[in-house]
Amino acid sequence: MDKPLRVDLEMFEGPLDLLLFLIKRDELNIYDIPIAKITRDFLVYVGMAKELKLHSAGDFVLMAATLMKIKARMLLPQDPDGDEEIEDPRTELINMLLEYKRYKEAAVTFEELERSERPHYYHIPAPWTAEEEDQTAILEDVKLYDIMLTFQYLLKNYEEPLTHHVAVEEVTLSEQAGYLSSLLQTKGKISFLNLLERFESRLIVVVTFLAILEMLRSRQVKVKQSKLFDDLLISRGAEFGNR
Amino acid sequence: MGIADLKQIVEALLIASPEPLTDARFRACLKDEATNIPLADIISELETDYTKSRRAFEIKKVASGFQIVTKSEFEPYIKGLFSKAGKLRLSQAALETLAIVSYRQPVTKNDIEAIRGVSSDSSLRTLLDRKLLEIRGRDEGPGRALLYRTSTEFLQYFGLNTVKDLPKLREVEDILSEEQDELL
Amino acid sequence: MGIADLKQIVEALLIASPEPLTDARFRACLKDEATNIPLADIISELETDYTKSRRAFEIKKVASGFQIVTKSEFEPYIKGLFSKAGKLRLSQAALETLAIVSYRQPVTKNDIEAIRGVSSDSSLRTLLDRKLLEIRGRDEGPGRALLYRTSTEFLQYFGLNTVKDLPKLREVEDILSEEQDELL
Repeated sequence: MDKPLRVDLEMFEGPLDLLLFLIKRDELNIYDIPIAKITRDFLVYVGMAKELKLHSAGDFVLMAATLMKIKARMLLPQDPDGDEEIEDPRTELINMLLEYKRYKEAAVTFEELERSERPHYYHIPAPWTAEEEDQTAILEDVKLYDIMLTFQYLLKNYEEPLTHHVAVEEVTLSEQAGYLSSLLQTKGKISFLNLLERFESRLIVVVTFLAILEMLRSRQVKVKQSKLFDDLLISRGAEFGNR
Repeated sequence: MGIADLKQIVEALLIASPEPLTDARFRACLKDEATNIPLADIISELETDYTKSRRAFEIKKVASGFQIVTKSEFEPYIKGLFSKAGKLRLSQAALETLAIVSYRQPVTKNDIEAIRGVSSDSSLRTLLDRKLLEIRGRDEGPGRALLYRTSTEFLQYFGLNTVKDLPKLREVEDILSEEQDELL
Repeated sequence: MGIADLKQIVEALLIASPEPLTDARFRACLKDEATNIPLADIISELETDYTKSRRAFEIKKVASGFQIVTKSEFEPYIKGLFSKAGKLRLSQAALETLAIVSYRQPVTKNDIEAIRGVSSDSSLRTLLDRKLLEIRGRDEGPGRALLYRTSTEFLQYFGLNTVKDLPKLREVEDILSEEQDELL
């Protein structure tokens, strides 16, 4: 390390912010980032994060992995024939950095606007009480978020009596496997996300997911996913129906 | 500090205060520039100004302090601000009822009251009047109670296509349970 | 109806309205006594009055309407009305999130996190709590994720008339050429 690290990781909004800092500090060319060096410096900071109780630490670790992957790809020999232009492994990262920088700059503008608006206080009118409004507190204006919060709040207070009426749900792996089989029998394919919407409790979701894994192992089902974190498409496997 | 300056300060406080201005609060805002003039005296000076310049508002003394209100003669116009076409303004009771119907529909009055723990007739009426709810069919159960659900207007207001587009409880929890991210 | 009367009505509406008074809302309040005089003209008459009579407040054009705000010089006193030394400022994370939503709206949480490269639950929650953002519908894509957009309160908070008033986002090319200049 060429420069003392007297900077706290908590200063950074995330891994991209840290990378922008390192680039600026070392006056690096953003189009030609020395990936080995920046990965090394980055890792030092992430090492510090382990001691810090930083709740975005996971995002820093993920970026560290990305940097190491890019570094490895840069070491691969180029196509010897040279008939196909190989994309610089850093391109995606550069684009991310530049895009983030645009909004980081915009955030500064917002901060300035906030500061200039600070001394002004809006007039807050006394609550309007029209004759037909007998109700107590009139909410200024209702957003969907208020509806969510209210329902969540009501549900929290209501949970106690509810458990008295409803017996504890007992759901077993084989029940859920049977349920999946019957669905696949009629439908052929099931979307995992749609499937989840049928279940009210986390427990059932977890058990169902385990059932899918189990059926996948015994090749009763196949699962396809187009990209990471995308919906799972469940269909019949080679051993479907043979238990 | 002269009364002219104090008048301006009191006016600013009246305009910005979310609740009626009390003598104690007024003094707390003044800090170093303390004065012996009672708030009521400054208020009465301001009132004279407002009458002279034919302002549309006046200062009202309520139990807890002073606040600026519009003169009653303008009420017919002000009503228009709060008419149905405007923003959604609901009481806490109506909001609770609306929240239950949104997430549990179709639902009977009994179901709603079981969750809220209080009678919900008047909030149901308000919500029906404002066309946020509608009655659709009857319960299959023995009482054949009326079933309530949200209206198309409700969906439009929140920019939703169908009831299914409401934030799911799972999503609600995601948003509400930040901070609990695991630490490294 | 003369402009003197209209001035009074507009003033009453400004004082009573919990949100910026728009031309449309003003006309809805007038009902039978329609007028052709634009709201902006009446407002500017009122502004002259307020300046002349040294009122502690002024009229601000914000969120496509008009609203009464206190003059900035009274901030030191008004601060005392609120427990936490004046208004709470937004964190850097919240400002970044807000910047992304305002330029990209409607936008999903994933879109925001993809740009910031960091989980944004907690800033989203802050912004929803402060009503600067609102949830509006769902994405058409496979995940049907919730969509976020800025609210009227957002415009008020930053003193903007419309989202179009936002300064243009800098182009990537501009950022790049600046970077190159710095290296030389």
